Formats: sequence, structure tokens, C-alpha cells
Amino acid sequence: MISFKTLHILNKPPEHSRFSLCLAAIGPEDGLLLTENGVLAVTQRLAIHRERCFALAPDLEARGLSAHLSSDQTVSFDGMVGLAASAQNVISW
Amino acid sequence: MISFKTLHILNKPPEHSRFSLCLAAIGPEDGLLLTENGVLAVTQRLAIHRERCFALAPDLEARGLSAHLSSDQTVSFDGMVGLAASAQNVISW
Amino acid sequence: MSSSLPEQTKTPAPAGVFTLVITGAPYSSQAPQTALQFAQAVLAAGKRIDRVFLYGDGVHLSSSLSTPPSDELNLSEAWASFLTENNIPGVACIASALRRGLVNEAEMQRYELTASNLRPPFEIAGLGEWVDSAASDSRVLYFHKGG
Amino acid sequence: MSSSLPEQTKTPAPAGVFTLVITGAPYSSQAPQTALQFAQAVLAAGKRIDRVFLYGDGVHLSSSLSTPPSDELNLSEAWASFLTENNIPGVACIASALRRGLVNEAEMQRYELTASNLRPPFEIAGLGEWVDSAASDSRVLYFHKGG
Amino acid sequence: MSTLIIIDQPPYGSWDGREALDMAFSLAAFDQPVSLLFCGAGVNWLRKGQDAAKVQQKSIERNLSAAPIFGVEALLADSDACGRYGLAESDLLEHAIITDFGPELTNRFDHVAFAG
Amino acid sequence: MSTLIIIDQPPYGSWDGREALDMAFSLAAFDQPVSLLFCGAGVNWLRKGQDAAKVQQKSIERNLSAAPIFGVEALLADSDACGRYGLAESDLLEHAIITDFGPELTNRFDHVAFAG
Repeated sequence: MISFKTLHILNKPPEHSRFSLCLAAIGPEDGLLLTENGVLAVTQRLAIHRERCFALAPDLEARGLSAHLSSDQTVSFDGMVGLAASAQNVISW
Repeated sequence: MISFKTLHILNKPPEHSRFSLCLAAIGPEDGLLLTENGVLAVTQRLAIHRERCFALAPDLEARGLSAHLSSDQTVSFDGMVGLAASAQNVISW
Repeated sequence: MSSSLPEQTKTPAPAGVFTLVITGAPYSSQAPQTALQFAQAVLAAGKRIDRVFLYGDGVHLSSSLSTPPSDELNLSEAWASFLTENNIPGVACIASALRRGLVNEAEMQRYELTASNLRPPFEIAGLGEWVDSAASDSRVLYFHKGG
Repeated sequence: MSSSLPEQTKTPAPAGVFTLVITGAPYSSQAPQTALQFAQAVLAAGKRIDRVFLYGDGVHLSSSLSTPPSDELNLSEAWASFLTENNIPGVACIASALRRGLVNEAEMQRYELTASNLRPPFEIAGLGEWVDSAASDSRVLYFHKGG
Repeated sequence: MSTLIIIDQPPYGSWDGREALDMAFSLAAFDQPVSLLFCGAGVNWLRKGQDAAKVQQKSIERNLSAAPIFGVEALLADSDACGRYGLAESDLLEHAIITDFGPELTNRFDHVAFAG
Repeated sequence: MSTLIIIDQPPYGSWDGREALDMAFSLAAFDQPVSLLFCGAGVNWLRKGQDAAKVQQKSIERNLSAAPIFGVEALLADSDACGRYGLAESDLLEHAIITDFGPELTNRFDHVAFAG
């Protein structure tokens, strides 16, 4: 199980003011999970080059974006539970 | 009564994605009325230098911003009715 | 200031009839408050409001059960009084209302629900009521959630 | 990758108990849907949910009157079933709920309202329930409206 | 009396898009001229290959494809937003037309409205 | 178990700020360490000279001023956002402290939460 200091869960599109707020709060040992319209970041190649960045598969598939991200960066809801359980803290943006 | 082609009513703060969308849609003969948190634009001197830009006085006062705009650019709800009635079209952003 | 756009150069008479569409919920957005102060000013200016239409989250304004703390304005109550006193129809969109749990007696019976919670004089009707205003000479003004 | 931050270098055992806080409304945000799929995965992983707390616009999830079209998921119903089947308390914050017109029998009587519309097994309680979770070892996860 | 309904919210995260579509279809049903404009993150409604069932929602792809049949005059997509979200015309659902957002566009309509 | 409650929505336009304040006061009432952080357009809650009655709402200035008495440890304001909205320390309500937003700040707390 991958372990982080803080897992940031981001469900806002890149145009939302809280999107950049979240990016500014990510520390070097932190992880990022894109959910809901947060997954639209993959279309702009935002944030997804960083280590420990993941996106929720059902949200990618709903939006027709599965091909935009390699499978080792996508997680199911089971994977989301694992990430949320193993991080020391979780912040939902 | 001042007359416009289109009156744009903007109630979003500058950080909101619809704020810049509104600014991009304002034509040369149009008017702009800032309401609710749209009035926060005055703190950044955004949009308020254009001709025919107004802000709703109660919203400015609620947010402690009356001193940021000259009185000839502020309108009461009565003034808002006048602006909305005299424009050829109104778009609420 | 000149414009390169040829159309619509006429200056029509100021609008005399308004339709207000409220899409922001009370206690979540400022929309119903702004709309009420605007509506009062419309009547004070001798103009008319033919209809207030609640759409999307705006339908929550028609709740008969909203009970804010006593030192806060009860917006549902204030709007209901305003509509009644001035004989203005208040209409909640049926599709928005049913999804969000706002129902009158008729819908309660149709869907076999345990209660109804639509505050009079609000009524439930379809988007046709809004189309009716949009297609008329009425000036339609929208009050969305701000942010 | 190294960090200059000295504190919290321990790696604690994975969290085994979750508290879910839902602040986004159904049929307005995706929050209740995402939260439900997450909750199902939590139980499937053999972990526990001690409480689901509805706050702000999230209290609309507890409505007994929500009636979406028959080809759409009824989220209030789906959540109520999930909570009942798994014996998980669902709590709507009283201040958020009263403002937004969500009331149980007791509040209906206290405020002399015409109906109640809280869907069982949801209950109404104060923020103390949330504080209780936040102060415990439970991992508190928030499901806000997206955008 | 022509109307432009604007959708600037992305899909599935809010109901604004669906309720905007209902508005457009209602106007069309009453024979009122109406077009739809997708801009900002709203252009993502038009991306091919969506699978809404994955988030337990209904697809609106069929509705959008049928829009012209039901009398919606045009499905417009803002070019800047399409560029920002990596959408070429070939990535868009049938009938969608890429256009430029601005006063020249909105001035062509008597009413311009958002659903929320 | 220390908590940071973040307010990033501007005043009066939504209830998020008020409901965030309720969360902070509840924690304090149960003797749980809590601080408030205002960032983005949320810093406008801290501006002196607000008159909420003009929009028929209750002022929260008195609540914010009393926050330290009720046990809220700090009222923090993000320096970037203050700059963007023209707020110097002298423009802010009593007890507010300008600070830098970032992981160094959020890492000081066990829980970080928004109201909505």
C-alpha cells in the first residue's frame, strides 16, 4: 500500500478557484487523487506529471477520458479507499 | 435614462470562471452592472474603468466597499430596475 | 463609441413587465434576497411582474418547512407574503421540484408520498410557464447563485 | 524525495473507521453519488463507517419527498437503504436542516409546521456528532459539491 | 424571439447542464427558436465516448444527438474552450459546431440565459 | 487533534462561510483546538466596515471578533489573497493575522476541512 503524508482529493475542474488552491497546498510527500470533474485536469496535462497523482476510473470513463491517463495512474473506488486509509491525513478540496 | 444594447448583470467574484466569460461578451454599446459578490471587482479595479459600468450600492456597503467607487457609478435597486428596463437585452451571468 | 453591428439599432420603449426566474436556493445563495429587493423596486417604479418562476435549486424557496433562526429573515415566508399581497403568480418547475423533494397535495397523492411541503401561494407547473414569459414582451431576468 | 518538515514522520496503521460528511446536495452536485460508491467500497474492504453526517446543502439527501424520474437513481432512497442494511447512523445537522426545510416529527411539533419530511433512518442532531467523529480516531472524509 | 442557452458547467458534477437542456427542448417544443452554446468546462458535455452509467447517471448523448430533430437550431461550442480541453471538431458529438464566443455571437439572440 | 477550517468563499453570496464558522465554534465549544483560515475571495469576510443589514443578513463581525474568547486559536488570512483584494493588516478585523498559505501551514493541523 502506497503511503502519503496527506492525500488531497480534488473534485473541481481546472477553471475552479479551489483547483489552484489545492495545487498550492500539495507538499513533497503528498498524494493527489482527482475525482468527479477534477479528472478534467488530464485534458490539460495539469498535475498529472507529479509523482503520486491518481484519477478515479469511473469519473474518467464517464467523461470519455480513460485514454488520457495510463492505467497505473487510475484507481477504482476500492483503490480510493486504500489511498484514503493509508494516508496520514486527507483533505477534500 | 441611460440606454444600452445589452445590460450584463454580473454577480460572481473575479475568481469565478463566469466572471471572465462575462467580460469577454461585453460589446462596445453594452452596460455592466456588478451585484452581490461581483462588486468585489472594485477592489482589483477590474472592469470599472469601462464606460457604463455600475455596482449595486447595498452590495458594496454590505462588503465595506462603498469608498472604492465614485457615487456616479453606484446604483440602488431603483436604479437597477431602470437599467434593466431601458436596456434592449439583459444577460444575467 | 461606434459599433460595426447593424442590427437592433432601434431604441425601444423601456420594459414595463418583468418575469423573474430564481435558480439559486435560499440559505445557500443570495439570489432569492436580491430578487426580492429587485421585485419590490419594480413595483415601486410602477412596473409590473407577471410571474416568478423557480427553477433548479431555486425551487427550495417554495418550501413551507424552512425554519431559519428567529433573528434571520425567513425568505420563503417573505416571498410568499410579497406574492400574495401583490397577486403575483409564483411557479416552481415541476421537474426541478420533484427531484428536490418539493411537492404539493396533487403530487403527494400521485406519487404516494407521506407529506406535501409547498408553501402557498407557490404552485407547481411545467417549463411551459417559463416559455410563455420568454416568448412574450416580458423582460425575463434571472437570479442565479453567485459564488 | 526528502522533506524538510520534521513532524509526523511516523507511518501509522491504515485507518479502519471512516466518517463521511456530505455537504453537496443530490440533483445539484455529484457528492452523494460519489460518497455512496465510496461507502460501499469501504465496507467491501472490511472497514467500518461509524457515521454519515449531512451538512449544509447535503441535508437535502435526507428528504423523504424527493421523487426523481423513474429512470434516474433515487439517491435519498439508495442512501437510506444502505444505511439501514448496514446499521450505520445517518445524521443531518439540525441548523442546516431547519434552514433548508428538512424536519422530523419533533421539529415539526416544536415549530408548529404542517408536515415532516425526514426520511428514516436519517436523524437530526447537532454539530456535536461531527465533533465527536473529528475528535476520535475515525478518518473523516468530506464530499463537497464539485463544479 | 430567438434564445441562446449557455452551458458552462462540466458534465455529471452538477445538474445545470441537464436543466439547461430541458430549457432548450421546452422552447423547441413550443416552436421557439433556440440554440445551445457550450463554453468553459461545459464543452466537455460534447466529448465523444462518454459512459455516464459509470457514475450512475443517465447519458445525455442521445438527447444531444436528437437535438436538431427536436428543433434545436444549433449546438455551438466555444473554440477557445475546445482548445483548452483538447477537443478538435472530430472529437465532438455529431452536429456540434465550433464557433467564437463574444458579443458578435450573443448579439444574434434576443434572449441569452443560463440554467443556474 | 487540531483542526483548520478554511473559508474560501466571499461573504453574503453563499452560506459556506457562516457554516464554516459554526463548525469552528462547535469544535471550540467541545475544547478541540481549532483555527480559521481565510483564503481566496474568503478574505473579504475580514474587511472592516461591513454593513450586512444592507443585504438583509446578520453581521458575523461580532462573532469573528469574539472568536478568540470562544476558544478559536487563530484567525489566519492568506497574504496573496489579501494582496489581491487590497487588504493590508490595518484593513482587517481585530485578531486577524496575515500568513502564507501552503503545505507548511496545512501540515500544522491534523484535520483540514471546508464547510462546503
